[in-house]
Amino acid sequence: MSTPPPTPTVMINVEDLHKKFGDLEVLKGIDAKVNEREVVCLIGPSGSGKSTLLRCMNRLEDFHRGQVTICGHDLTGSRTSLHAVRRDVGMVFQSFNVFPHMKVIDNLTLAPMKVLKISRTEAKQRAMALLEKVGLVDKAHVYPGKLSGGQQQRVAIARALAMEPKAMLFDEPTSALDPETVGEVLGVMQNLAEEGMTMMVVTHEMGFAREVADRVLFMDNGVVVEQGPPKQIFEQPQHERTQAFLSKIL
Amino acid sequence: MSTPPPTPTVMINVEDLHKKFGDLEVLKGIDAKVNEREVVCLIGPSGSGKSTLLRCMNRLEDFHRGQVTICGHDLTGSRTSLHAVRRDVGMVFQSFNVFPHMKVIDNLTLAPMKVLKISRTEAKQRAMALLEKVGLVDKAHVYPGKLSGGQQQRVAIARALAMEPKAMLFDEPTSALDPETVGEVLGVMQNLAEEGMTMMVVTHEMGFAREVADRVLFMDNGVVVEQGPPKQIFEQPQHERTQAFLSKIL
Amino acid sequence: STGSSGGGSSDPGDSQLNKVLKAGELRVAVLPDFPPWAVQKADGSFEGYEIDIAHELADSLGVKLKLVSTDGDSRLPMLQSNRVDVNVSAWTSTNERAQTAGFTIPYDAHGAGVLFKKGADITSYQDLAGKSVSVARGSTNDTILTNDFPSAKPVRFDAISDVISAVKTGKVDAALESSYTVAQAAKSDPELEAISNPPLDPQLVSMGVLPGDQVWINYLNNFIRNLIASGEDNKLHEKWLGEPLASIVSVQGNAA
Amino acid sequence: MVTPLLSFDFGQFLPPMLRGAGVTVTLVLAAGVAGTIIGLVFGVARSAPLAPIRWLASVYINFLRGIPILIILLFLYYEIPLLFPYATFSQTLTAVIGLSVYAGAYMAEIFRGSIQAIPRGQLEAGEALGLNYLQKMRYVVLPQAMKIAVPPGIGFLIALVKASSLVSVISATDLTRAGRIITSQNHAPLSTFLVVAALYFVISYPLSLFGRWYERRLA
Amino acid sequence: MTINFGAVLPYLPVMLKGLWISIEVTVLSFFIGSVAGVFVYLGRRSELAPLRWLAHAFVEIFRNTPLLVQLYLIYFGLPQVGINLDPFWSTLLGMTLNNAAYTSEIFRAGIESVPAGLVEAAGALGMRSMQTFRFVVLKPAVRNVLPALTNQFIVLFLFSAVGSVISLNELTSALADLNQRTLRTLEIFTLGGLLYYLTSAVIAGSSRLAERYLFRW
Ligand SMILES: Nc1ncnc2c1ncn2[C@@H]1O[C@H](COP(=O)(O)OP(=O)(O)OP(=O)(O)O)[C@@H](O)[C@H]1O
Ligand SMILES: Nc1ncnc2c1ncn2[C@@H]1O[C@H](COP(=O)(O)OP(=O)(O)OP(=O)(O)O)[C@@H](O)[C@H]1O
Ligand SMILES: [Mg+2]
Ligand SMILES: [Mg+2]
Repeated sequence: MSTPPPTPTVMINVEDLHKKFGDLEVLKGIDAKVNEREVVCLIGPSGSGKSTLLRCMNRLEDFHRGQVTICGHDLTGSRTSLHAVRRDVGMVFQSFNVFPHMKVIDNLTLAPMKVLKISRTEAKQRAMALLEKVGLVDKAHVYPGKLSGGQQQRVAIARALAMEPKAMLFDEPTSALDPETVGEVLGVMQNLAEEGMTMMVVTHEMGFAREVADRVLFMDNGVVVEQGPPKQIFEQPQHERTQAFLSKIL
Repeated sequence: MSTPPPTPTVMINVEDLHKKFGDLEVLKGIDAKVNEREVVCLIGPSGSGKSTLLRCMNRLEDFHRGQVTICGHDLTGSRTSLHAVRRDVGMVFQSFNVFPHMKVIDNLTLAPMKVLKISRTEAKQRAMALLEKVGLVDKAHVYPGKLSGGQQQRVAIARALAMEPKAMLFDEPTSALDPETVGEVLGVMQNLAEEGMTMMVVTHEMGFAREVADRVLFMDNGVVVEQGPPKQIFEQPQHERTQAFLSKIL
Repeated sequence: STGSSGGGSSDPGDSQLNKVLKAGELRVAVLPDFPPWAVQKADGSFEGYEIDIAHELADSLGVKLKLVSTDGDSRLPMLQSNRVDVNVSAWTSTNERAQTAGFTIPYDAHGAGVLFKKGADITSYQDLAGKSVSVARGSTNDTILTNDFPSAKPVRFDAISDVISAVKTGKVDAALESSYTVAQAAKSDPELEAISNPPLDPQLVSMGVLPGDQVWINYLNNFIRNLIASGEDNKLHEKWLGEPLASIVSVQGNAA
Repeated sequence: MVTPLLSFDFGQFLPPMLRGAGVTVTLVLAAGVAGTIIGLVFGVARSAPLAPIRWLASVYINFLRGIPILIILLFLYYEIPLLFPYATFSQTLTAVIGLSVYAGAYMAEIFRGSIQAIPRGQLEAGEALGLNYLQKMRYVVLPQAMKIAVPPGIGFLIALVKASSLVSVISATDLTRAGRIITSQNHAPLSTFLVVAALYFVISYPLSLFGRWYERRLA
Repeated sequence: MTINFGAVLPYLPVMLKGLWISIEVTVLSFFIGSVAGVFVYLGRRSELAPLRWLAHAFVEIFRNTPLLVQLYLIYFGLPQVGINLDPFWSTLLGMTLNNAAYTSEIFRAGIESVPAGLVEAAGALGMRSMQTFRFVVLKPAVRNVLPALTNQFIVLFLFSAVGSVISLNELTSALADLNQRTLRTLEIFTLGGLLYYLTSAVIAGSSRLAERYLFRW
């Protein structure tokens, strides 16, 4: 087939985003864009505002200046469509936040049943398919407390996917994991990227960023200092803050 | 000078060590030796028994078969000399375990005053010298809660050194740290190694093991599978379990 | 184990009398909330008819007086636990009680009266039948009510003030209490009325001690007889209760 | 018609009421201090390395927590003198002793909880430094546990203020009994007990406020 | 006086009858009061300031005054405003209000102990706040507060003894009556104490069992 690649649709668009906690300005005018099917990694030192930026993208955090559009929803201003936004945007946290009192399968069916109002049977089918995908079919009827960190995080990813989101946000999904289970989670994420999910990933795993990301954003002190393809950012960082950061971490 | 190197004194000697938790045999006959001024790194998958081995070495954990001698103390059998053992062997934990209700300086002077019965003035002098060494003189009168993870771990190291131990045990001292502060702690440990401290280090930091260790032990499933100089272990691992482990983690 | 100090002994050396004289102090249990017999005042001291009698008793022995507050439930335990030497606490000396406590001859007597809200159809004691009636838990009125009016429903309180409050607030149809208390309550509140019939079952009020200490009881009996014969008891009774001593009591002084 | 139920003669009855309140405050302070000491001993004993000590402490704690304070007071006041004639204490002293052993059991449970809340790593670090059991307790665990114990401890102290109202069963003249004695004279239980309730509130509320302030400061 | 438990054993049925009333009033006030406690808790978190304030005042008043005094006011005081309750209902009302104040605080602690991350995760899944509360917060919160609730239940049970003062014929009242009748204070109160203790122990034991079987995660 020889159709030319379509002009990319912008899935996430952030313009001049400002965010304060009390007097502390944490985001100082962020511009960022993620196209459909694109994987963007966000790196930067601790406290630079990476989590805050991500949380503004599905309005877990309010912001007071600037514009955010995500999956066609305009987050600026009133709170009316929050519900719809959350349905279209999946999120995975550093601390897995799986629901400890529900079996794995129930973790995956809860939101589809209660939010999307699909039937229990359908929700279960969907859940089993996803557990297959993340390699946890045999753990469907186990409580999360019995799982390793890596397994819990894969449950959390599957749970987010069960809502069939159009984009996924990841906030350091592997930094609370044992070194040995990091790989299994990154593997799941890589598959997801290959299937064409739009993803924004805060991470310290430079290997993953290098291999999977289409673009890398380096943030420091509330601003995006530099961005570009991973090869460029890791091998020829332009800005001295980027250089300093990378020299410490690699 | 041309004196020949003295025959090495064995500082830590473990022979046929067995340890059970209930019915679960966690250590299945360990033999290990650390010479004076030697740095040995212990690596291996999670649950292989690394922490347990380390904890048996200063009898934080009882064992039921085998022999352990450390700094001239025989740990086998009765508990009589425990006190003396603890004085001669310093230990640093993954979760720093600094005492949160005491200023940094008091963390460092408590045990020397109460256990070694040295005077407050002397304990303070010793503490300040150690803080100098770990680069935290200006934090002497701060509570640990105000320190970063890396700083807290340096305090924990200094606290152990304040007892002037003859050997130090480290159990994953950097794995609870932000990637950025790992370096400062490894730096302190490297200095210590260069000054000739006898050290046994459980770690996932292969860079450190490669550079600082005299010898690397690989443990799996309660036995020491393989040991040797870092170069050999990392570049030509003999055993397939070692190979599998290293391929995952590097 | 035995806790009694009397135990039937009549050796004067073992008697509470001797102990009081030796200690130079007489410990008397009194009620803090039974005016005008006895009441604790704002400053913590006591006053009332029985308090005056306690003072007379201590004077007769030539010792200091120590008053200890008690309540209806605690009169015997107070003696058993050796906290007091004698009760002067409006203690009615029924035969039933005399099987476990030692009683003197009576120094006072009063009957029970009935208190009710104006308009209630109570004109005689028999009208208590079938009604809810408040009494002080364990008091003689409690016993009267249980034994003589089996169809009445007893509602028991620890404190006499609560017995009266229960009538005022309509919790019960009537209260059975000392005729004097009942009359006072009716006087202080125009909504209330006391039965006009003569008091029911005059009850003899005695000092109470541990059973078996005959030496001590002898002394107290003697003291009471003298108190009556000298007219002092009557004088105190009129001072505090506004009426003379019942003849059933005063006759004992004549006999002496 | 003035209904006597709603009148309260402050001039006449406030002084005895305040004296009762004074007794209540004294009881709570004394039993609070003694109960904290008893609680500390038993709370530490409850987590001692020797099983018989742990067992003894838990018998004390569980038994006293299982029966009403009313029964404890009656037992101490009337029965102990029968069994041990020399232990015949006054009403106030008996009230203090009764409230203290009661408070001791509850405080012990609070201390036990706070001791358990201290991360195991703290103990191990102390152990690795060569501190013995008592030194670990004294310098590492208790200072941290005490801090955690303050909010529940304050909560219990408030409960103790209220439990102290039951000492009237052994005729100790605390605030509640003062109220009852006064109602025997003014026959006005409603107003009298409103004043009693207000005084209890005045005693106890500052404790609540302190507890809340402390909790906020900890967080 | 010789200790003789044989002499008081015949009265055991009377005590058990009293104990039954104690249990009745405790169980009722605990359950009604706990439901009320949920509403008081919701009041404390309400967006309406007056409601918040009211709920707060309610908690403080009941936390800071003794049950004994509350019962006096309910039993002898409420008739003043035309509400005349018998001893059982008065005790029930007093204990219910008391329990509501205490459990609202317990619920607060329990709900705050549920990690904020779980609430956020539910929010990120598009769940509304009532759904989040119902499906994500409630169960872990209940598990966290079960020991405190059990404790409160026992405390409530022991404090039902205070009902005797307003002539409720529960266990303590039965003990006092028997004491007057027999004057065998030691035996009566020892036996009564034992009944209280055994009941408390049964409550504590069943709670531990319930914990083990209800929350298996
Ligand atoms: N809820 C909050 N209230 C006040 N300050 C906050 C809050 N959340 C974050 N901050 C502050 O905002 C700044 C940015 O925090 P953020 O968590 O976004 O950083 P980050 O880049 O994600 O760091 P890390 O790599 O440690 O997760 C920090 O200084 C942090 O202390
Ligand atoms: N106190 C204990 N009681 C029961 N089992 C224990 C205890 N401590 C450790 N174990 C078990 O012993 C085995 C070895 O544990 P150990 O902590 O020594 O492993 P490790 O190699 O240090 O692992 P990691 O890298 O995760 O720290 C594990 O299976 C663990 O579950
Ligand atoms: Mg972050
Ligand atoms: Mg380990």
